[in-house]
Amino acid sequence: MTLLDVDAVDAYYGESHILRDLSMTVEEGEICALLGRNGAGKTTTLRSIAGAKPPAVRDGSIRFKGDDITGMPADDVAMQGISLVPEERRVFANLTVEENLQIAEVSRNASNTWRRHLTTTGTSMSTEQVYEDFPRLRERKTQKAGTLSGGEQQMLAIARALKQSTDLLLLDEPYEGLAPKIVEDVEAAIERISEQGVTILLVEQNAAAAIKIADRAYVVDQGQVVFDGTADELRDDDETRERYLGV
Amino acid sequence: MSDEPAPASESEADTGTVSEMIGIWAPRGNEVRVVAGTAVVLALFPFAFARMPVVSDLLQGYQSLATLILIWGIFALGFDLLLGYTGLLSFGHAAFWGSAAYTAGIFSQNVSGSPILMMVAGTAFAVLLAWVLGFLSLRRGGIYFAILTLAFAQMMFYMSSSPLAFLTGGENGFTDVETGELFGTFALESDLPAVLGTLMGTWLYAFVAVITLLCVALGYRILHSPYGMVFRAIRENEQRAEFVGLNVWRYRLMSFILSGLFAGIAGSLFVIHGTYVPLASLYWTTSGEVVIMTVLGGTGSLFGPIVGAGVYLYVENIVSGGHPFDFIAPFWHLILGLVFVVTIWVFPRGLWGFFRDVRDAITGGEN
Amino acid sequence: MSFHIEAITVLLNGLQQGAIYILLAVGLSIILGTLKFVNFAHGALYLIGTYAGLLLALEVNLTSGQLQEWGFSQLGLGLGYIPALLIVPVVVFVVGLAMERFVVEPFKDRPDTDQILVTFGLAIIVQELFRAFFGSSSLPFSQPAWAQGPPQVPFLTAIPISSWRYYVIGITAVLVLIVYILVEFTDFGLVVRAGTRDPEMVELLGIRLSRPYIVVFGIGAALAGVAGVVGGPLNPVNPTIGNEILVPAFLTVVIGGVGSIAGAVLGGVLFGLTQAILVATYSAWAQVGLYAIAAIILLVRPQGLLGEAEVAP
Amino acid sequence: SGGGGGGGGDGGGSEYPELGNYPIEGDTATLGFNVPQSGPYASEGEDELRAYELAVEHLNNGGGWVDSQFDDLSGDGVLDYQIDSVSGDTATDADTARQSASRMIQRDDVIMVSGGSSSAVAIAVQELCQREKTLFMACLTHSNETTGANCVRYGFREMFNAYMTGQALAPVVQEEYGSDLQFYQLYADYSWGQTQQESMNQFLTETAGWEQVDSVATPLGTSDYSSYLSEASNSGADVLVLNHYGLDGATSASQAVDAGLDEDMEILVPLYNRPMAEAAGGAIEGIFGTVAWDSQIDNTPSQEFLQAFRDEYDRTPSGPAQLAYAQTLQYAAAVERAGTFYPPEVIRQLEGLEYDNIGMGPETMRACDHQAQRDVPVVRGLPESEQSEGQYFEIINVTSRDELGYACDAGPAAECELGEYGDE
Amino acid sequence: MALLETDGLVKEFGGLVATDDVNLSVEEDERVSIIGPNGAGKSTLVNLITRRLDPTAGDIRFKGESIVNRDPHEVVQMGISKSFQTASIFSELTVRENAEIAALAAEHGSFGFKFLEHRDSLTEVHQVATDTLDAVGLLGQAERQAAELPYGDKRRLEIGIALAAEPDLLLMDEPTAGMSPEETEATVDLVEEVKRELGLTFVLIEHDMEIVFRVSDRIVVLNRGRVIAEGTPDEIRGNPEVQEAYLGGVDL
Ligand SMILES: Nc1ncnc2c1ncn2[C@@H]1O[C@H](COP(=O)(O)OP(=O)(O)OP(=O)(O)O)[C@@H](O)[C@H]1O
Ligand SMILES: Nc1ncnc2c1ncn2[C@@H]1O[C@H](COP(=O)(O)OP(=O)(O)OP(=O)(O)O)[C@@H](O)[C@H]1O
Ligand SMILES: [Mg+2]
Ligand SMILES: [Mg+2]
Repeated sequence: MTLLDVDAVDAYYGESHILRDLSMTVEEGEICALLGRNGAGKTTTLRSIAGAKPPAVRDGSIRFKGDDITGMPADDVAMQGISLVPEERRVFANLTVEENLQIAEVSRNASNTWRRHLTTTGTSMSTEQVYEDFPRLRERKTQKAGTLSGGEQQMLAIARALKQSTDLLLLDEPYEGLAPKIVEDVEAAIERISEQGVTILLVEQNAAAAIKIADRAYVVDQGQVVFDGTADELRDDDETRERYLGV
Repeated sequence: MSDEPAPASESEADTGTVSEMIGIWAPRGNEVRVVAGTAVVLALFPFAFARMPVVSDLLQGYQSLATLILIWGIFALGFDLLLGYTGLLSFGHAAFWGSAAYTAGIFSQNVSGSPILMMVAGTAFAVLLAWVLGFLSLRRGGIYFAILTLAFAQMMFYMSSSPLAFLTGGENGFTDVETGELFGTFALESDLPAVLGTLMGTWLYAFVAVITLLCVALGYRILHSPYGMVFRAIRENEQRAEFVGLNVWRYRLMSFILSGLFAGIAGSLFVIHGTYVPLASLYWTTSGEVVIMTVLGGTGSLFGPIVGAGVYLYVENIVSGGHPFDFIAPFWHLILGLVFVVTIWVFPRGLWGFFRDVRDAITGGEN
Repeated sequence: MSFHIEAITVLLNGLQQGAIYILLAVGLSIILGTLKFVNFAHGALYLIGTYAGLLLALEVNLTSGQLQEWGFSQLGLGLGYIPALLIVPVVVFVVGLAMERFVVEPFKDRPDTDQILVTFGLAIIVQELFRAFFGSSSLPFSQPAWAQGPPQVPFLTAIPISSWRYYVIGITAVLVLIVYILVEFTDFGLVVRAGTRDPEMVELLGIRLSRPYIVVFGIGAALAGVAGVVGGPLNPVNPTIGNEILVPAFLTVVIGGVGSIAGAVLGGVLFGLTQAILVATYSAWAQVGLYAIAAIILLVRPQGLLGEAEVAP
Repeated sequence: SGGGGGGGGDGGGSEYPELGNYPIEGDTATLGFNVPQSGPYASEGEDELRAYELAVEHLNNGGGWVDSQFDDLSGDGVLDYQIDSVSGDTATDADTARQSASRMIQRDDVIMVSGGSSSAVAIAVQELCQREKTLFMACLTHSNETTGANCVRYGFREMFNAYMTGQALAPVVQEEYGSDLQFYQLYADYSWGQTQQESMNQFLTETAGWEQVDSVATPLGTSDYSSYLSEASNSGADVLVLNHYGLDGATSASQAVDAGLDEDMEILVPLYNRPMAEAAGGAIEGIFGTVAWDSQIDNTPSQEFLQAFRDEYDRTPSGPAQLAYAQTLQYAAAVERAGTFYPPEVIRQLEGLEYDNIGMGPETMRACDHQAQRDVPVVRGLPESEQSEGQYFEIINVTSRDELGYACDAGPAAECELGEYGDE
Repeated sequence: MALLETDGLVKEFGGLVATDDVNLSVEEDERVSIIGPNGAGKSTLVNLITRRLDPTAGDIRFKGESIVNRDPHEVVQMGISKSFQTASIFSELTVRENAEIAALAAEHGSFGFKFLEHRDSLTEVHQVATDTLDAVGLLGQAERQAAELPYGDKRRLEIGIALAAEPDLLLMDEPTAGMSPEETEATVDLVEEVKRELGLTFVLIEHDMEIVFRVSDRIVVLNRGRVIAEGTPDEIRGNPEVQEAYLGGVDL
């Protein structure tokens, strides 16, 4: 079943036209990769889906579980079951690891949900589960997130997203700046999450790493989809890889 | 160029020949037009405001208010150099206005009543003070700067209210001002000869108008010197300005001192005009007034603040005085507050900006 | 009189004066820290608190102003002080909510000079409205009879400080503690602290940040309101009190460090004590000394006593 | 119709040269009333304005003292001129007051300015009036300097000063509280407070035989006096003198009472005014002080004024209202006697004037410093329950002018130099 | 003599050592690239050199002179210019004014009492500004407000400002980040051209390996604040430690 349907979206930063008529879909349960070079528009796509502004979506529609979420504020989108792990991780440096995790839970408090139309059905992990999946975080529970290493911060950012009621996890370059060994840990974590039934849209510049775990892939260039197919097809399509991914 | 030590290029200007000096002073661009236009307006203003049949009846103006408007106009013009161009909001400019006023007053009592010397004394003190206070408060921008300047000015207020009362007259204000004659010959209160008298009224007005004209010319020059550009650059992107090799801190200090200079000129004129220094001239409400005037008229423009000063003083002195505004007179403060807020909200560029927008709309943006 | 009584008197006076500053500064500071909004109209909230308190607690004779001209020579509910203390924070909280919605929201993304200017204008408007309605003369707002004179407790009777001032210190301590706990140990505080650093990320987690923000503003406003009720009977009550108290309150925030509750408390205590000590020693220099100390602190530690240094981006 | 003035109807428009706003154009003479209409003393200013308007009304149409006390006045204008008035707002701020006065003088061509409610304002405005050669009839101003160091030829003061307050209060409080007491003073740290404090010290020491423990300055406009009051309380003195004017006085007195100081100490507030009493409420109960005038003063002029004011406004006039009314009529009468509005002549009429028609007994407007030599009412604050609109004090004593004052070369007058008439 | 030298440079943030004993030297006329994973300390190094950050220990010498006690603007005056990671321009000024500001600082020092001199009389400043705008291809848009420029042109202007300061050493922190491939291409060409014409030395920080390997004479690899390798592009390509730490097995 189609979980996310991005249909002919045009997005702008101010007057610069970034996404041009971009369409893509994500099926329930899969790991879908969104690839492209530096500045191709991958982050912009994720931000448009998550409702973060800027960019401004001026045309086209984004549907999630059949509901139109185009132009919906970011906090509402998140409550529909879409979690974004943004570039550069964005953990709250002044809060402890524990508090960083707890804040994701706060979104379910009555003070936050009161008089909002919400339809989350997604799974959300308990803190205990999260610590089991990321034992390093348990060790660092009372440490301020700002003092964590890059890999630990990435773990924390993913863990935090999982503690939301997530149906669709948007990951923006989760391997960026991570040592290869830690990249493997994160990879394993993503696969584990996927097995638990969370749909994943993974953005990467590093095509090789993404293809390794993805079921399907899109390649964007200058805000347009230039390839659409399974991971295997992309692996075999040397021309696309060379032209748009520089590999 | 850049491998030469910086001071070398600075000293070039200092050792410039006479012809270079003249070159510097030669008017350029629109300068002549702006100054001449200002001169005409200044010459006609008191007549239209206080004496011209019909018009003055409508306006209900009077001579000394015309003078006062110019004086505050100079103050606001200088304030705008700081707020409108460098982007620094000071809540302590009363310190310069007030201290210049006290200095000029005390100077007149003890040294000389010559209006020009009084002005020099008052302005010199204000500039010195601006240098010291600027040095101390310019470490941070935004709210910190606003609060620091406010704190220093309040400190000066309390200084002159009690510990220095023997000098300043404390709450009574400084009443011993002894203004002499202009150039030793012309009594400031007496009327100008012939048609000039009809147009401009007193020597005092003429004196203030000439100073105002000089201030406008100076302001125009500053804005069209490298400073104007640098100030705007600093306001917009301080860090970048630093990284093209500009000494941001010194430029800021300079804009602070320059605006202190204008405040000092205005404060001195205020004493010459009023022969009295109220203690409130150092109080933070005086700083607040110049903020309101500047913003009302329009920040980031040369004439906006002067217009703002005019509007403010008009409301304060004429609307508040009843007839023909009896209806709203008691609420003039409230009205000013409302106008002020509406201006910030709807016309962030002030009345002057609004006029220009209207003009542009009519002329289709030409000119 | 013995030196220690005098010392304790000075200390208590300092604390009490500091308490009013603290109530205002804590509100200003959390608003500045979280919403990044510079509220020069905070004094207006204090003003509203004072008048609301006065009119709830007592019945006053109006001697000037429009209301009196319209025939309200006596105004007020006369409910007494305790009800006023309970109702005023609620009233001012609501005023704060409205202000957040209609003033702060539209100016959130404008430069802080614009925020200062618009709230400065607003402060004038509020002051002038009060002037128009209630007149500019001071209204009598006496301390409640049960809080006049020194408390009838052994030892304290010897100290010439009215009980009301002890209550002020007590109320302030309790309220600041509550706010501190709220911010440091609750989910609400968690969101607020996170939002201080990265508001967009908080929203990406599904949290409607405008809700905690408006509450923060409301709490700040309510604290100012409380300061108004408890401070009202200690000072003359007229329309200018709001703007007059704004200056020291802001100084307190800035010397304490923006965004820091502990800083605001420290700043307020320091301010109050400095004032009390200077009055007891070199009284003519008390005001000058106050501002001088503020200036010195800011020159030595521009981020304030407990403020965090600005991190270069 | 300028002909009216030129026709000699004014008793000599052509006799005198132009000076200030003389000669008057047209057939209406305008008076400028410069009172606080906003700011802390607005209520007092409003009351003054009522009295001024009442005076103008009586000058033009008769009534009040015009009919009964001032023989020089006709009740049909002054010297064939109808009297008109403009008012201005001083906001109790010297600078605002000067701007307002200068507008009246320049634009509205007023021939006389009256007003006040604070010494700083009065001094600032009378200095301007001297320069503009326009008469200034001071209303409420109590500083020694108004007719001392800052006196001017064009200014006249009916109100007494701090010095006389000290003289009037000392014997009364000595009688009430006894001798051999120690007193502690707080005073507003500006010229009025300082001179008031000096005068109190002088007379409480000399006349009452008390001893000053300490005298402490408080900044003007202090809103919390608790620290100062604690110091005073801890000093062990028997009497606390609060030399604070108006609101500052209300504040310090209330706070003193709130802190329980009145239980161990007697409190004095040398100068009362109405806004202060209103703001202080019950705190002034039993506190001695002086006032300009009070409606309870039992003599014919006082009661006539009270009646006229009540008839017109249905309220009790304050002390400053009496001053305002008296000063306006005093000026008009002087014009009538001079036969011209020409200021130097009017001034000469007022200088040395002996009168007994404004409800304060026989008085002299002294020529050497333009200070009225008059009686001073000493009052005591009423408990809140007995206070009513316009009534806040009980009169204890009206100290005779014979026991007050100082010679022309003594006290504040020693520093007075009046300046020019303008026709020298 | 090396144009720029760092000597045992250390920068700590709290417990974190962002720059760890870095000894770098850049010869005149050399093109050096600094690469390394995110958080390796590249930007920190640049910030230390431009004096935006104070080093915890060590020395930085430019033209043989220590600059650790200088203010940022003095360092620029000495000839070190920097282009920013994001387009850092004066958006309310015109394009020409943007360039003029930089030229003014270069021609007239960091500060001058020239507030009575009309801008029109500063001919040499105009000339430098015009030349620079020409060089970065923005002369045609000189009178436009900088805010109106398309993003790519803003980045060009950003580089233009850095060039108008007439530097001897240009530090570029990710100059092509967020550019489209064509823009990247154009920027690289621009840099190369400027390099050829003005003969300036530059230090480039870049994640885009294609560019790095194309334009560098020498590459320095940072990881966790330390220099882990240094050499010609070819040497770096074959260095296994670099492969492991950064290139992550991507076949180049
Ligand atoms: N805030 C912004 N304002 C203007 N333009 C922007 C902004 N953010 C990004 N852009 C531009 O939008 C385009 C797409 O950027 P985006 O961040 O989506 O790329 P990306 O594919 O995520 O690249 P990367 O792999 O570098 O993260 C780029 O040309 C970039 O310069
Ligand atoms: N002001 C600061 N305070 C604390 N830590 C900082 C500060 N600036 C940088 N750091 C830390 O120093 C390390 C190096 O950062 P730096 O920005 O130099 O990396 P970089 O190599 O430029 O990375 P990127 O490629 O992502 O730009 C990082 O761990 C960063 O978090
Ligand atoms: Mg991206
Ligand atoms: Mg970097």
